[in-house]
Amino acid sequence: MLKVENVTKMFGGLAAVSDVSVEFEAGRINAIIGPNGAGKSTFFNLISGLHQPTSGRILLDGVDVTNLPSDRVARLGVGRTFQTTNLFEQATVLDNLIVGHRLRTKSGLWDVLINSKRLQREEKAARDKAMEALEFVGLAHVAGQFIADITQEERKRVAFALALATDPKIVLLDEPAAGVNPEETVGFAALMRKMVDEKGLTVCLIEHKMDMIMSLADKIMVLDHGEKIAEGTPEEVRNNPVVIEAYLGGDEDAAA
Amino acid sequence: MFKVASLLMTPAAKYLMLAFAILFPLVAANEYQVYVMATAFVWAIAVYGLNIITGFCGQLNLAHGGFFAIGAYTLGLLTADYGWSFWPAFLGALVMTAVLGFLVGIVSLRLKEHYFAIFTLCVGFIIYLLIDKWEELTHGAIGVRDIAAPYGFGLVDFTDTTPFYYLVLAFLVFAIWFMGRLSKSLLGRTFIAIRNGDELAQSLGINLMRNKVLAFVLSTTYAGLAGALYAGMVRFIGPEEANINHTFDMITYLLVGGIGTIMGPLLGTVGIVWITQSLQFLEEYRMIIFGPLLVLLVIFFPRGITGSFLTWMHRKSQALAPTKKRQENKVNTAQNREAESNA
Amino acid sequence: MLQLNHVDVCYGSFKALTDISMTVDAGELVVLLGANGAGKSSLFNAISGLVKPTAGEIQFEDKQLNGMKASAVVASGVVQCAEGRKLFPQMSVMQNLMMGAYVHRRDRQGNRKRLNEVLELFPILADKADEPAGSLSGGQQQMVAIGRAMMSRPRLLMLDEPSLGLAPLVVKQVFETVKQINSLGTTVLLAEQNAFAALKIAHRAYVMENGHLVMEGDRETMLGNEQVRKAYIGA
Amino acid sequence: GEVNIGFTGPLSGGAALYGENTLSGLRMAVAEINAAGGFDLNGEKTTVNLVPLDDRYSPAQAATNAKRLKQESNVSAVFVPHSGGIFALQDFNEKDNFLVMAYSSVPSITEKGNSLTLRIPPTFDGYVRAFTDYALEHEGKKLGMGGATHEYAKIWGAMIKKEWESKGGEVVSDNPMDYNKSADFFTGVSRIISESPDVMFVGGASEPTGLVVQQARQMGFQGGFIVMDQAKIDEVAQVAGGLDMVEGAIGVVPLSVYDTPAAKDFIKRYKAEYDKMPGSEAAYNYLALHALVEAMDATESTDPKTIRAAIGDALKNMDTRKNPYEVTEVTENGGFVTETTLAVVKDGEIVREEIK
Amino acid sequence: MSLFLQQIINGLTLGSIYGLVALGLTLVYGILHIPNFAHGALYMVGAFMSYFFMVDLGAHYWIAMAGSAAVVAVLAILCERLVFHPLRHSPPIHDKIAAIGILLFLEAVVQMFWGSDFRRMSSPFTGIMNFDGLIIPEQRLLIIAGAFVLVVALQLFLRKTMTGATIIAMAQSREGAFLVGIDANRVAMMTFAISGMLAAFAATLYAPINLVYPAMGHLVIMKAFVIIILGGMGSVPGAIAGGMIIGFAEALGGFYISTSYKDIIAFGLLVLILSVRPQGLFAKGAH
Ligand SMILES: Nc1ncnc2c1ncn2[C@@H]1O[C@H](COP(=O)(O)OP(=O)(O)OP(=O)(O)O)[C@@H](O)[C@H]1O
Ligand SMILES: Nc1ncnc2c1ncn2[C@@H]1O[C@H](COP(=O)(O)OP(=O)(O)OP(=O)(O)O)[C@@H](O)[C@H]1O
Ligand SMILES: [Mg+2]
Ligand SMILES: [Mg+2]
Repeated sequence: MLKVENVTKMFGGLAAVSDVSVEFEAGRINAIIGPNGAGKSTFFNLISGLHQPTSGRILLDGVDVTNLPSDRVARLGVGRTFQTTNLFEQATVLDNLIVGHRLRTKSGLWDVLINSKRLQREEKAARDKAMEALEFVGLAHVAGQFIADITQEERKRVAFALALATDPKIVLLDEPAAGVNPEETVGFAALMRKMVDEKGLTVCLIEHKMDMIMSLADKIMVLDHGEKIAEGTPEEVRNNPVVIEAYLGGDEDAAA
Repeated sequence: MFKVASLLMTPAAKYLMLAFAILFPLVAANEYQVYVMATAFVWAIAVYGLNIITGFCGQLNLAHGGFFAIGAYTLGLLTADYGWSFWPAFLGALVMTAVLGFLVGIVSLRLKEHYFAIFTLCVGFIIYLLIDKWEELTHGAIGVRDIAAPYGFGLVDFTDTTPFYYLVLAFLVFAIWFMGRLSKSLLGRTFIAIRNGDELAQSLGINLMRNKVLAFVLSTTYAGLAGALYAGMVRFIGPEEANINHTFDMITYLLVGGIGTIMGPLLGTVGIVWITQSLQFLEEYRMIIFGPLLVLLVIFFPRGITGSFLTWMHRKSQALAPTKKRQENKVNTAQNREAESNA
Repeated sequence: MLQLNHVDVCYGSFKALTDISMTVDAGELVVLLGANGAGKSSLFNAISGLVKPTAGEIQFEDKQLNGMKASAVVASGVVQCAEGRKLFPQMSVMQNLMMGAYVHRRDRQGNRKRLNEVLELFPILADKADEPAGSLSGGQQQMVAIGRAMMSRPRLLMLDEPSLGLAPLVVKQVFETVKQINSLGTTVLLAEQNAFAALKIAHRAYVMENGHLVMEGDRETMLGNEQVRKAYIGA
Repeated sequence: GEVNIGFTGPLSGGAALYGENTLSGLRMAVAEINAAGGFDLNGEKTTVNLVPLDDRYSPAQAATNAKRLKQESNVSAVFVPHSGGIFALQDFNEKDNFLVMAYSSVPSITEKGNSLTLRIPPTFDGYVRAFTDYALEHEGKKLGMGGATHEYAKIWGAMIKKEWESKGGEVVSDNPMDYNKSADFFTGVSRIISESPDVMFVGGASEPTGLVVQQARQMGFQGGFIVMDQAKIDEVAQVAGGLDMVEGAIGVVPLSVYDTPAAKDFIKRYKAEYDKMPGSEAAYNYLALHALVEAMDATESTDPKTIRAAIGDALKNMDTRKNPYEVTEVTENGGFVTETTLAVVKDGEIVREEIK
Repeated sequence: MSLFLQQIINGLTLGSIYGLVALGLTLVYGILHIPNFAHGALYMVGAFMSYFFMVDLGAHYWIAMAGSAAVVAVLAILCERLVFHPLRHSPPIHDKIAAIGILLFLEAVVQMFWGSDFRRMSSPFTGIMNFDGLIIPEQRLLIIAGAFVLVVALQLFLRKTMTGATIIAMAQSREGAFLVGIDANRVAMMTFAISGMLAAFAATLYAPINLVYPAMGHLVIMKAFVIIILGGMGSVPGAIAGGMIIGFAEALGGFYISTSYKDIIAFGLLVLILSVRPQGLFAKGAH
């Protein structure tokens, strides 16, 4: 599905991601963990085309997407959320979501001018898609509310829905459960499972919440100082001495 | 107060306003008032252009007045120096502003926020300097005279104020109609998405450059349209048409009316143009009042007439549904947070 | 030394802290436990004067902290070493440390002495003195942050998740340092998710949940408490 | 009764002082007429009401103002002190039926044949001829062009250049500068000086002209100056650092150097009223308004066409106290005819020279 | 050769003035992220205050300069307190508009008191030095020396004093500054005051070889913006280097290419450079 080969990203003299190779299989939940500043978000930015890697290759279903801009990557089926959610406060949830399907539509200025059939069709499609995504994340009931009026957790879900509206094959979720309480975290975990099970998506997520990761992920990659220090099933990672040393912490506070 | 305002915003009110605009020359006290209204409408068209790039797309374009001047000059020079008749020259002005808008757009839109604003400020100034200095083409400071007036194909005489008023009105209605359509369409939503956050927009598969350039070209074309109408109305233009103050004026109209709204540009422009006319007697004291007013406005009514009204409407609807779970948004709370630390 | 009475904090209409009352005595090392979003940072920021409590009062010795400006709070000896470090990235390590002494800028002698103490605590910083703080590793940055806070000569030092994102080795080191700082006479209030490590060096602890204080006790009681073990330490 | 007379000019912005000066002459004339109880219009005592509007030097705003003056105050004449505004008004003044009282020396104002335009000051082609003659004879053949870049100065400069070359002179450098906005004239002036001209053409507003002159002298320029009529030699000298600095300058005769009793009397009254030295814009507009009212009085009419036809006689019959420049004639195209004069700075003094 | 040297001196003079104005602009931007369009108006007010002290009150040049700096500093602080502070959380477009409001207001007030005509203010330094055909008026030398002294003084203040360092600290991390007990308001006010003072110094240094009039700030502020974009917004060395680049481009371009197009040179340079390097000449990251 997604294959990353020897990718390095330098910011000035700093190697934010250095020589990382990994492969994520379709229909799985893949997690990336690591200390703050390990390069997790940067790794996502590289995949989604927001940043261009300094060296290395990224293949999506065999297609080289290494140097594509992020809008092209999105069109190839990579959806994502950001660490900080940024939505249009003064508009309704639904209005925020409609644009999510824009990349699958073609109408331009001329269609607007003559109010073409195509435009009408595509606007309806976008609206339907938005509603569908909203239902999927369980927020159909807030469709008409303003973003400014919904809760933190609902915002996060809207961000999910926005990524889903792009019809992705793979979604990259950057700390989806940060700042939500434990109860809601469980909900998010369920949602991610549902994405894989019902939609057949591939999920990649970054999280610090270990209990969630350990129970959810099929595969975990651990980054530290930009380097991949381990990769494997939760079980393998949990018992990997290097990971314990660098991230999980030794003996007594292993589970913290 | 709000009763009146709320009437102003309903769709029916839009037709009422249109009816008023159509009847205006009949009820106006004299031709001068019609003339001023026509001037206001011309500016309003340009302000709608600014609304596209700045209100929807979120890029503060300070070269807007420059493009207005390019529209005016293209029409002026084509008719006065090259013997074109009005309507072909008018089309020429639109094409010219669109093409130049495209060229400026692809360079300037690579910059963001303040950099874009200041860059376009400089572009606007370069336009002014070129008009002022490139005498072989523009006559420099001497200006362009004997600009053709629009001809009415033997049906109407647009050199008269009232027919010209209707001509401008027709263009204005088209401009607003198109803006309304645009804002609700997928394309308009795309622009707004870019304003909200270009990284997010891009990750949704939106080609930033293409969309921003499109918005920019649209906005400069609006400016060119207004400029061409202006030249056909005043029929004498000079480099001062490109003065940066015109851009500042237009931003003020936009802000007062309500940035990013559909009716805001019109209300703001017409309102201020009339206020300016009636404050004539203040002469140099005008700015002593106007400057602080502008400051107070952005502090206390940051969303302009229309925006403040919409917020108020929204509050009211919230108040009607008290059971709704409410949580203040991050922006507000972040404000609160720093407000305290600075208190 | 520090006393909070019925403190509330709201962000807009969202209530982040509800009716918090607590005390910290001179010389104590008190730990504040709580999950993500429980309100630990909010509490610290309220004490530091970075957010204004909507109700209640905060008393430090004989001074009322609520209503004071953040700068005045630091000057009166309550210093926070915040989550995320908040260093001046392009300034050198030394400049960062010296900025910490801002409220005592007139007492050059004292600052020099203090600087030596801090460098003794973190010898590695002396080697890195002229490097921009932003270029340091996470652990070293955390040391700079703690060191900078120490330069403000706190009588009450508040540390907000100092172990966040650090490798265990460094975490251990940080906790040792905190303990040392405390034993040298500085009162410490420590917010942590790393409950076990924190409790091991603490005298007392409070537990927060959803903006409420739900539990209080000394180290032994806490370590022995079934609920705490389950929620914050793990099986 | 009362008749309204309109004015549109810069009363705010960069050119406000100029507008105010113009207006001061008009106000003075109106005050005098009304103090005498007005004038006789069809047997009715009629006073004059001056309606001034601000156009910030913008042609478009001038046009709007003129519409307003015509529609709301029914004026029969509008005074405009800038060529842009004049051109804008000429577009519709015949249709809307009002007189444009043009205060600008640009020749094309009257050349277009607008039947309701009166040009108040003389065109500058007379000056151009006289100045170049004098400079070629007394200073030398090499001219450096260092005039301003605004519209008016451009037209002036172009005529000077043409005249100079047609008389066998040589233009060694042509480097106009923006007098109103420039941060520094050093570069521009040194560029002109580097071609070692005998005479420099300078001129915009008096003060920046003074700076240009001063910097030219500082850089060692010894020759004379042809000073465009917008700048007044006395004011230029003040900025440049004394009349010594402007030795050899040729320009229009400042009102203060006019020795006629009419001019002296006007200066005295103006000073008493405004406590400053009047410039020519005040004096010219003062006399034009008097002439306008004189014509209304004589024809018993406020109709623009009638007034226009009678203005020549009005000027001739007018009390010389009201006519400081002693204008006595109007050309067919509507230009006031004034005797062209010329002043030169000689041995640190401004002297009036006869024109041959 | 001496003509060339002449232009070099002129470039230095212009560069010094532009640099000083740009410096104030860049300081404010660095801390508060406000592109202060009203900065040119402060510059203009600075010139008028000096004019007022010298011509109307008969003060000595230096006294007038100090007085003007003090007045403009207070004015700048008022702008910060009354306008920019309340707007600190508004969208970026709003503070730009407010700055325009301030600009219109200040110009109108000055015009009310002094009218719009050109005024002349002379300094005691009217002599002209002639080095073998190279002519340097004393005032121009004073400008260059004055700018040099001010820049050095500012650098010492920012680098060597704790108070100055708070400005840098705030620019790098607001929260960090709060945590060490820096009073944000104080720093903001201080920055505005310094920026106003630099503008007043620049105006007072420059006025004697120029004219004093309400529109005098327009072109200068435009160029200052060009400079800080070139030099990287918020960068002190960038502002000085940028000032010199524009000063020299103008002096040499104006002499060797065309005086009428000399202003276009500055702006054209910007367009050219940003087309190639969108991040400016000296900044490292993109924006
Ligand atoms: N645009 C950028 N320019 C320069 N440096 C950057 C940029 N983006 C990230 N970095 C640096 O790269 C490193 C990795 O950052 P990144 O955001 O990927 O970390 P992370 O693993 O996501 O951390 P966290 O868990 O805190 O989100 C950090 O040192 C960061 O400062
Ligand atoms: N500036 C703010 N605006 C709005 N809400 C905020 C703000 N800061 C914190 N919150 C909310 O207040 C609650 C408490 O947050 P706080 O940062 O105090 O928790 P915490 O215990 O420090 O968590 P963490 O372990 O993640 O640091 C959270 O729900 C958070 O989303
Ligand atoms: Mg991250
Ligand atoms: Mg926290």
